[in-house]
Amino acid sequence: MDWELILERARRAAEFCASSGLARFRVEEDGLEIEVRRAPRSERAPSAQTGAPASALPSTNGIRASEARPLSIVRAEFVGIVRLARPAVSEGAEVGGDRELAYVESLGIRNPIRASAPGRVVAVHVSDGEAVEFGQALFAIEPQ
Amino acid sequence: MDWELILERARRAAEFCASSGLARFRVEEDGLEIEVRRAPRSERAPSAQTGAPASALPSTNGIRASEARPLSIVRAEFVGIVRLARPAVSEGAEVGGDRELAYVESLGIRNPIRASAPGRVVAVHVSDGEAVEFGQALFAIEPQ
Amino acid sequence: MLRKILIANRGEIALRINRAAHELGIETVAIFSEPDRESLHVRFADEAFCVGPGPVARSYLNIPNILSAALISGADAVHPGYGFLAENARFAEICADHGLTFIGPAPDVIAKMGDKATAKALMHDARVPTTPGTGILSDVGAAVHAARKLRYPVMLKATAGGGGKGMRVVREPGELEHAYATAQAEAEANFKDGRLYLEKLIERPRHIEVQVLGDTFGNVVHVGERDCSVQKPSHQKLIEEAPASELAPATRERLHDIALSAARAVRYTSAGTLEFLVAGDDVFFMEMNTRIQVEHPISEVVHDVDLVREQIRIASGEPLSFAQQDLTTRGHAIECRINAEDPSQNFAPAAGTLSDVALPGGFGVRVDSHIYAGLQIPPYYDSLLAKVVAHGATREEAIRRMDSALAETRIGGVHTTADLCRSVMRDERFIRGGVSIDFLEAFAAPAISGS
Amino acid sequence: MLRKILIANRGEIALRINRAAHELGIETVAIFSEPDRESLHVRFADEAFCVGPGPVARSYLNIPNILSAALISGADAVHPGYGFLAENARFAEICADHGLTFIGPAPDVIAKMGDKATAKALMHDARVPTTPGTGILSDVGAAVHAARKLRYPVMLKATAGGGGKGMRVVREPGELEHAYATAQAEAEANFKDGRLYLEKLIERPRHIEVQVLGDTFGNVVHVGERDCSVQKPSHQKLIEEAPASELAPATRERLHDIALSAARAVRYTSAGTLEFLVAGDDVFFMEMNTRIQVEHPISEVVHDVDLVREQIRIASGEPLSFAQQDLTTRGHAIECRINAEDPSQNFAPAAGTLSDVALPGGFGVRVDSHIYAGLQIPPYYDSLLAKVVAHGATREEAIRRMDSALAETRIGGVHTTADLCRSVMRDERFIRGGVSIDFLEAFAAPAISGS
Repeated sequence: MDWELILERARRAAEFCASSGLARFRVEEDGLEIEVRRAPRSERAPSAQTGAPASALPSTNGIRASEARPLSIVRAEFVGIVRLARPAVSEGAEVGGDRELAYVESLGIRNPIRASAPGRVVAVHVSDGEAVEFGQALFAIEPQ
Repeated sequence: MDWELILERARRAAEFCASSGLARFRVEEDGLEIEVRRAPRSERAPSAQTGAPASALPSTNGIRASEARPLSIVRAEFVGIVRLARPAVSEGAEVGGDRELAYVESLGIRNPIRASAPGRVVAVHVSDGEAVEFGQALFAIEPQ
Repeated sequence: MLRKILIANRGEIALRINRAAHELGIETVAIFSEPDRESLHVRFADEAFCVGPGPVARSYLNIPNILSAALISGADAVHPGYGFLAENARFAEICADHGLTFIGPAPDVIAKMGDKATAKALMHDARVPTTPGTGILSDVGAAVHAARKLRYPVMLKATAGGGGKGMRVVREPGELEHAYATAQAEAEANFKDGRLYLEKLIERPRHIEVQVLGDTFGNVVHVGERDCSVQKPSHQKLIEEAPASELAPATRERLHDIALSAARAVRYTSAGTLEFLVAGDDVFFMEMNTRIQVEHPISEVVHDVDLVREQIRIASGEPLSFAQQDLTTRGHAIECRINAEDPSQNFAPAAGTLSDVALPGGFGVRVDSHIYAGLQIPPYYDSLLAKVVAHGATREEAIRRMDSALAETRIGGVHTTADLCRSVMRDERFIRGGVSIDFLEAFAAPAISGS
Repeated sequence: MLRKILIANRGEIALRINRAAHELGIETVAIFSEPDRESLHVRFADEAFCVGPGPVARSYLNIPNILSAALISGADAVHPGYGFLAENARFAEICADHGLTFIGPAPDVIAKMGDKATAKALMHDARVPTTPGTGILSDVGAAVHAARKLRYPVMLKATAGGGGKGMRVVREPGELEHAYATAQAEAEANFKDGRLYLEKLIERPRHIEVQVLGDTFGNVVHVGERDCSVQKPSHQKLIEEAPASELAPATRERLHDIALSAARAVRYTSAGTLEFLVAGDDVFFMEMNTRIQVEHPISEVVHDVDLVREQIRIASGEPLSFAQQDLTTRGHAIECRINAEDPSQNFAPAAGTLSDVALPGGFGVRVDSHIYAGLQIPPYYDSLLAKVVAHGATREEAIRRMDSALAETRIGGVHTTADLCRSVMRDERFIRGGVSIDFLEAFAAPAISGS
């Protein structure tokens, strides 16, 4: 890749790093790896401390994720077949903390899967009748 | 890649690092990896402490190392037994560019070892009668 | 023939079973714990299920999740490997209850042989010579009484024991009470069964074991003996060889005959091993292991028999693929166990990340291993990294080949037993042959004690 | 017996020789080029000398530095391995002049057999059947004349050739002139010898070769044949097996007999290979390789003979350690060459750094390799990363075992031939057996052409 382009990207990475208050930012893409790490405050050059306006932020998933509340992931504890509750909870649904979202059928036993906390279901990672393993992510919930 | 080009890139990386207030900057591309890391303030050259323009910052260890004159290493081209010249050149000796420092005896042939440039012998890495391999460092010379 | 086997194990033995199954055209299902997600046994199986977190009780011993994985994947059989559930009669039963073929002997045979005192009594009835000793001891008082009759030194053993745990040598009456208490506590902690029995201690014996195979048609063969006398102070095997060296032909034949009659007495099916203590020409039955053993490869290479394949064939209802008279002994084989352990710290297990892995190869060298550079060795499981087997036309050749192979065994990031094994290959007593089970302790005393 | 051997090679064959020497109690001296400093052959030898930079002419072909390393280290012999100086008669002579034993046949035998046209004439005189053809051609005109007499299709060959270089198939008179020019240029570039000769093209032949061993007492044995018909379009071998499948017993016997009489005719010492084209029951001598070959392990495992050890013994003046009648054929073995090459780019060599190395192991699997995770593959040398050998009681078993072994062969960082080899193991024509040398071209045409 053109070295000019690399430095331009690095400049934007550095700006982003400064404006978002990050200590370190690394991007790896198609064999190109760029990593920037901010110096401790005392060592910073004046130009960097002024930062860039927030509106100049390149909007990546990573940033949005970090702005949002951490998701609560509901996982399978048993190896078995997942059976979604009926009516099935769908993405966007608000659920209570004890709501049974599904159950995992394992050796003929129904092991209920409940929301860990009240919140909004942002992802359903499994479909009805699917085999699941231990630790498999079933639902993602944004806590209220 | 051309070493000049590498150093040019490193210089620009160092400038960029200083002007953006970064502590560390690394680029890896197609097998070439460049990393610059700013020295802590206390270790910086005086010019940096006085707040000289960022572009003038000799801000990496690599650049500081280049302030010292590079040593010229005299290596063996032949596998054989090294025989030091008599009288033997010792550390500290000033030698001319064509001075025979030793020879490597290989299959009965004497292959002379000469100083690559006039200068001061700062290290003798072999002793008389020692077996040497291809590329083995024999003498280190600080060019005049 | 079976169609799909769930491999209820990890590490090198899981790979071993995976290979044997694939070579027979049988599909495989791996199970794994969370820290084993990147393991080769997961990558090389046709399917894989995470069954729990690192600790064995929640993953490799998690019977509901393992069975569920077998049923969901449509497996028709389970191979337990060694360790974990391999000698769990209840698990074998549950498999059968769920229509799954357990690749091993019948549950009642596992149960009988798994209880050492019961096994000994059974073997005694079958006229198999056993170490003079007692049945299960009611209490320490019974132990004192029995020890006096057997004469010191004696050995306390846990009836549920294995791997040297719950075992204590008692040389004098004064030591017995303390030994009883600690052995019982150890057995309780390790096997949830604190019952002990007592045996006369055989001094400086050799550990020689006989490999047997039985099929469901009543055919029973032996696949020669293995000498496993080079053991760590904990009585865990470190170096094994086949055949045993310095053994009188009559004694060898007697061992084989005893093993065959013992296996026939319990109508044994699958692969199993009868372990004996041998002192001179005296032979004492110790225990039967109702599973494939770590050291099975040395028997395979000298007899040119794939023991794991035979296990699978037998479980499929096929007859043994050979008869006793088809077997020949071809040279000599030695196995060294390369463990992530520090011999200078009493073989303390070493966890860590492997760097710089180079395993040996070439003529007459077999390696069974699951390791690669970058592998993290989790702290939960046994420390076996690789089994290096050297095969030669003679014992001397096998020793020299092993020496060369160990020189090529480079594993960075953890301490290993490779260098210790190499020292053994260069030891005059070992080279002479026929060492007893105290060999390594005496040999490596300075190293083992850490001084 | 020799005391110290300088190994004038690198990669897996250097390790192979190192092992054989160490097992005989012989010390070793490695040589290496600058980029090979971290190689295993350097680490595992007793001593090592850097002899030059990466390019072969300045390191592995640097005769003065190699000889000097041998003399300085006090070596009494040089093992050339294969490639590099292995068939350089002048080097063998120089070794002798310096009092070093060259582990290989006599220089004059190397010289005679190294010149293909001379070898063919010699073999013709020894009543060994050879392909109809010419002596050295004076010019393209002579080629035109000879081709007309032989009848098209014909094959142009470099007399100094090897590895498929300087070879051209000519199917019509119109193609001859161009083929002559390019073959000559290629031969000139690769061997500094542009001389060509012409042969009748044998259509769809198999490549079958016979391993021979001769000692200095005049004993000559054959160690069976190898079928090397699975070749890349460049006629470089990719997959070999022993014994050859689908071969009439009389033809097999004839090949062995011819090989023995050929070896006797030149009073051959050390290990050597006679290569034949076989079409039906017709057998044509192609050339003799006066060195150990890449594919020697398959002969070793089916005959239980250490060929490199025999080479060393013979060079030490010892007699062969076995007679013809001692040899038995035990099952079937297949070798796959895992090269750092991209089969979809016409097997273009791939340089790079290896990541994620896992090589197969277990029962019946032999691996000869020098690789490890992190190894940089320099662009200067051949692309062989590992030789995987699967041995089974039958050819079917060996194929299934190889399939399983290749599934376990994980090499990251470069393209390899592993997947292509695995496809071959699953190909019906290959499984049926007896494929000809055009098999792979037809088989992998889509892959090879890159489409």
